[in-house]
Amino acid sequence: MSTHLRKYLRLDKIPHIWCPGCGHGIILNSLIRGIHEVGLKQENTVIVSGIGCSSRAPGYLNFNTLHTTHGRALAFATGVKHSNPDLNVIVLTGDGDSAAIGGNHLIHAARRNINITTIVFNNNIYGMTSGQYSPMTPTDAIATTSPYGNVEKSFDLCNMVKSAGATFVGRGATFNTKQLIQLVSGALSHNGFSFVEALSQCPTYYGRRNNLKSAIDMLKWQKDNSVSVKAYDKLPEEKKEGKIVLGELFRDDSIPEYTDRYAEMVKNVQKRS
Amino acid sequence: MSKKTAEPVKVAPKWCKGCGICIEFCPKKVLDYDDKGKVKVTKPEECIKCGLCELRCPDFAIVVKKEDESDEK
Amino acid sequence: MKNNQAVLMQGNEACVKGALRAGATFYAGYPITPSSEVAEGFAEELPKIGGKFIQMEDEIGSMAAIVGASLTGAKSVTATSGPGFSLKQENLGYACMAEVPCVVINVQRSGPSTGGPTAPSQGDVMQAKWGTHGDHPTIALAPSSVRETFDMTIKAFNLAEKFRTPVILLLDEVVGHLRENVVLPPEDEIELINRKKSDNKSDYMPFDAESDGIPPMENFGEGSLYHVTGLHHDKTGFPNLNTQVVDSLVRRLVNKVEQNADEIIDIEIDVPENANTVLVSYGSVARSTKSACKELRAKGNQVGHIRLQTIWPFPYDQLKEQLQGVERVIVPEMNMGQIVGEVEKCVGTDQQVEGVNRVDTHLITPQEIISTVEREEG
Amino acid sequence: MSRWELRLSGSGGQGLILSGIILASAATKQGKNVIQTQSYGPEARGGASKAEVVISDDEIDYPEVTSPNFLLTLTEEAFYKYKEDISSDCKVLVDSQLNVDDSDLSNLDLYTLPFLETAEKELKRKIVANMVALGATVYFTQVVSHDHMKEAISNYVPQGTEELNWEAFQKGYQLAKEKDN
Repeated sequence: MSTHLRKYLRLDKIPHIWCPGCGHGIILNSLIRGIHEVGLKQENTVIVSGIGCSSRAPGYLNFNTLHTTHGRALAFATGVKHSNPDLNVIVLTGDGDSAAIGGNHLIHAARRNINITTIVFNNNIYGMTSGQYSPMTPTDAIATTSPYGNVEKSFDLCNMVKSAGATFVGRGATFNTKQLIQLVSGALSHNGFSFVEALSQCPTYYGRRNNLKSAIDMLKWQKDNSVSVKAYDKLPEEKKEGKIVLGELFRDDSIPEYTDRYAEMVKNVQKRS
Repeated sequence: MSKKTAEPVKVAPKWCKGCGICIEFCPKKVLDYDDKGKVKVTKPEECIKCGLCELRCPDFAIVVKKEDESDEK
Repeated sequence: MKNNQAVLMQGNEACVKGALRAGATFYAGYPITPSSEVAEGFAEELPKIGGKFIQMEDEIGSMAAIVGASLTGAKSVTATSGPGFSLKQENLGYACMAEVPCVVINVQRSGPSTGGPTAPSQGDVMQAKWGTHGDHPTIALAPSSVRETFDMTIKAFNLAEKFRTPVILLLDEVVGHLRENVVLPPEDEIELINRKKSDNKSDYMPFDAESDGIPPMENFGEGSLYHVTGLHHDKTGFPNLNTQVVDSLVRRLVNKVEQNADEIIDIEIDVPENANTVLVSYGSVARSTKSACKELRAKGNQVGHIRLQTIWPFPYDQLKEQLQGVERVIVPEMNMGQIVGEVEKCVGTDQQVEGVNRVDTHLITPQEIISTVEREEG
Repeated sequence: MSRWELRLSGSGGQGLILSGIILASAATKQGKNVIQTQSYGPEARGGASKAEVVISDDEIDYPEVTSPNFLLTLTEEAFYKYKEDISSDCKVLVDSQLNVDDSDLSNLDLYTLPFLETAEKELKRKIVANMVALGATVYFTQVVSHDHMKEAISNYVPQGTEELNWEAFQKGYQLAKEKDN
C-alpha cells in the first residue's frame, strides 16, 4: 500500500487473519482510500464493528476502534455518534452481522437517518464460524447448514435500508475497486445514514462449495453478473433478470440528520426554559 | 515512460498471500508467481501503472509507484 | 404552619435526580414497566442540560448505546426491568470486559419471564451477579427508600467511574413506584468521582492497570487512538489468547472489585449484644423487616437486623463477624431464597439459617416475619 | 390520629392516583412522613384502581396500607373489592350514585356524598369528581392545611385548571362539613 496511506493502518497487525483471496482486504483497501479522499482525521474518527470476519477490520485501522458483540455494532455506534456528533462514525459489518442478528439495529439506524456510514462486507456466508448460510446466501447455494441447497430467499439489503430511511445507498464490488472507493467517499461525505453494500468473496467457505474454485473465479463471476446502475436502466427488461446493480442507488441530501435534529430540539428546549 | 522506473510495482512478500488476483487481472500481464507461490514482477517494462493490482490486493502487499509520487508523501 | 424542605418524590424519579446530580449526560433505554418513569424523567430533563436521550429499538441496543456513549466520555445510564435485564446481559458482559463505566438500573418485577409487570420481586439478585456469562466483576446496590435511591444512584456512578466497570442499581417495584417525603442533600455535600486519566496520551495503553488494578481511561476523540474488544486482550487492547495474558486479565477484572470490597460495601448493622436472632434483609423488604424488628423489641425480643445496601460484592466478612454466636438467622426476601444461600456461607454448622420467602407478587409483611421469629422460638 | 392509612378507590381514569399524590404532597409540606403507593390493572382506563397514602408523625417503615382507617369509593366494583380489609374504626366515604349494600359497615362512620353529581352538575366537569372527593377526605381527616392543599393542587393539576380544581376541592370540603353537622 502506498506510503501516504500507511498511516491509516496498524502495520504491526498485518498480515491480517483473512484467507488468501478474501475480498475483505480489498474492501478495507478501498475504505482507506475513501477516508483519505474525504480527509477524515484519525483522532476524530471512530470505527465500530460487531462479530465475524468483516468485524476484524477495525483492528487493522489506526483510528479509535471498537470491536463489539454479535450484530450490535450499529447500536454501539449510535451511542458514540449521539453522545459526540463531532466524531465521524463508520460501521464495518458483515452480511450475517447486519442482516440477521443485527437486522433490527440496521433498520432503526436507517430510520433515524443518523450520520453513520455503514459498510457491509457481503460475502454471502458466515465465514468466521466456517460456512453456515446467511440471509444473503443465494437460494439453492450450498453451505454447511444448507448441505442440500439453501431453501431460503436472500435479502436485498440496499432496498431494505432505503425503505427504512437511509439517505445514501450504494452497492459496490471488490472487482470494481474504483467504483467502490467512490461509493465509500460519497457515503462518508454524506450527512445522514449512508449505506454501502460491498460484494466480497469468500473462496474458502462459499466459492469452493459453489463451483467457484478460487477468488479469481469469484471476481470473474462478479464481473459477469453485475451491471452499473446507469447501464442497467438502459437494458431491455429481459436482460435485467438476475443482474446485480452496482453504483450509487439512492441519495437524498435534503432529509434532516438525527443528531442535527436533536441539537435543534435541545436549542429550543433551552430557549424555553 | 514506464521504462524509466526500474521497479514500477513493488511487492511486499511478507504480506502477499499468493491469491493471484493481481496476476490474473493485470491488463499487461506484468506479474507472475515466484517459486514460493508469491507475486513477483516479471515484465516491469510492460507496466502501464494503471494501479489495479494495488487497488485489488487484499493484503496491502503491492505498491505501484507513480512518477509524481515520492515515498515520503 | 410548618413548611419544610421536604418534597414528595417517587423512587424512579429519585434515580433520575441522582443520576443528573452525579453528572449523567446520556440515557438510552427501551420502555418497560415498572421502570418507564426513569426513561420519561431523562427524556424530559436531559435536553434541558444539553444531554442526550435516546429511545433505542430494543433493550440490547440500549445497553450497547450507553457503552458507546461512555467511550466518548459521557456518564451514561439505562433503566430496565426483568425481561429487559435478561436482554441486557450480553452487553453488560461487554462493559465488564472492555471496562466501560456505566450504570444499569433494574427495577425488579415478578418473574420468571414476563411475569408480573407491576408486581414487586427481588428475583434478579443472582442474575445481577451471574446473568452474563463468564467470570466478571459485579457491583450491585439495593436501596430501600426514595432518599437512598437518590444517594445510591450517585454512588453507582462514582463506583462505575472509579472502577471502570458497569454498576447495577437493583430497585424493586415497591421502591421504584412508591412516593415518599424526602429532603435532598445540598449540592456541596455530594462527592463526585470521575474516571482517572492517563499521563501518557501518545503511547496510551487502554488496559494497562495501575497498582490498584484499574487502568486509566482516555475517551474516544481525545487523541489517543486505541482498540477496544470483547475478546481476551492484552494491555494494548488487542486480542491476545496467550494463557498468561488471559489469566491475568480475568483475575484482574474480578479482583479489582473483590479486593476493594470494603471500600464498595455499605451495610447497616443494628444488632443488640444479646441478640439470639438476626434478620438479614435488603431492598423494600428491609422496611418490613425494620417494622417487624420494632414490634418484636417492644415485646422484649431483642432481635438484630442487618440491612444489605451493597448486594455485590457480598459482605461475607461483615456478616461472619456479626453473626458469630447468633443462634438463628432469618433472611426474608421476595424470591424463593437467593441471598439466603450467601448468608449460609457466613455461619457455622451449628447455626440455623432460614428464609421467609414470598413470590405471590406481594411485599412481605412485618407480621409474616414476626410469626417466623416467634413460631420457632415459642 | 398519629397514623392515617388512606385508600382512595374507583376506576382507572377517575384521577384517584392524582388525588393520592396531591394529598401526599400536601402532607409532605405539612412536615409529615408520607408514603404514597398505587395499584392498578393493565388497563389505563376502567377497572378497579386505588391509590393509598400513609401519613404519620413517626417514621414509616412498612410502606403498604394493610388495614385502612379511611376508605373512599367512587365505583361499585371498587367498593366491594376494597372494603374487605378495612379497620374497625375506618371512616368510609361512598359516592351517592353508587347502588351498594353497605349493611355490613353499619357500625362504622359511613358517609354517602354526591361527589360525581356535584362535579357534573355544579362544576359542569365530571373530571373533577376526584377533587370534590379529596375535599371531603381532607375534611374528615384534618390532616393537612388548606394552604398546603392549594399549593399541592396547583403543582399537580394541568396548567389552566388550577382554579377549577381548587373550587372542586372546596365544594367537597363544604359538602362534608354540612353532612357532618
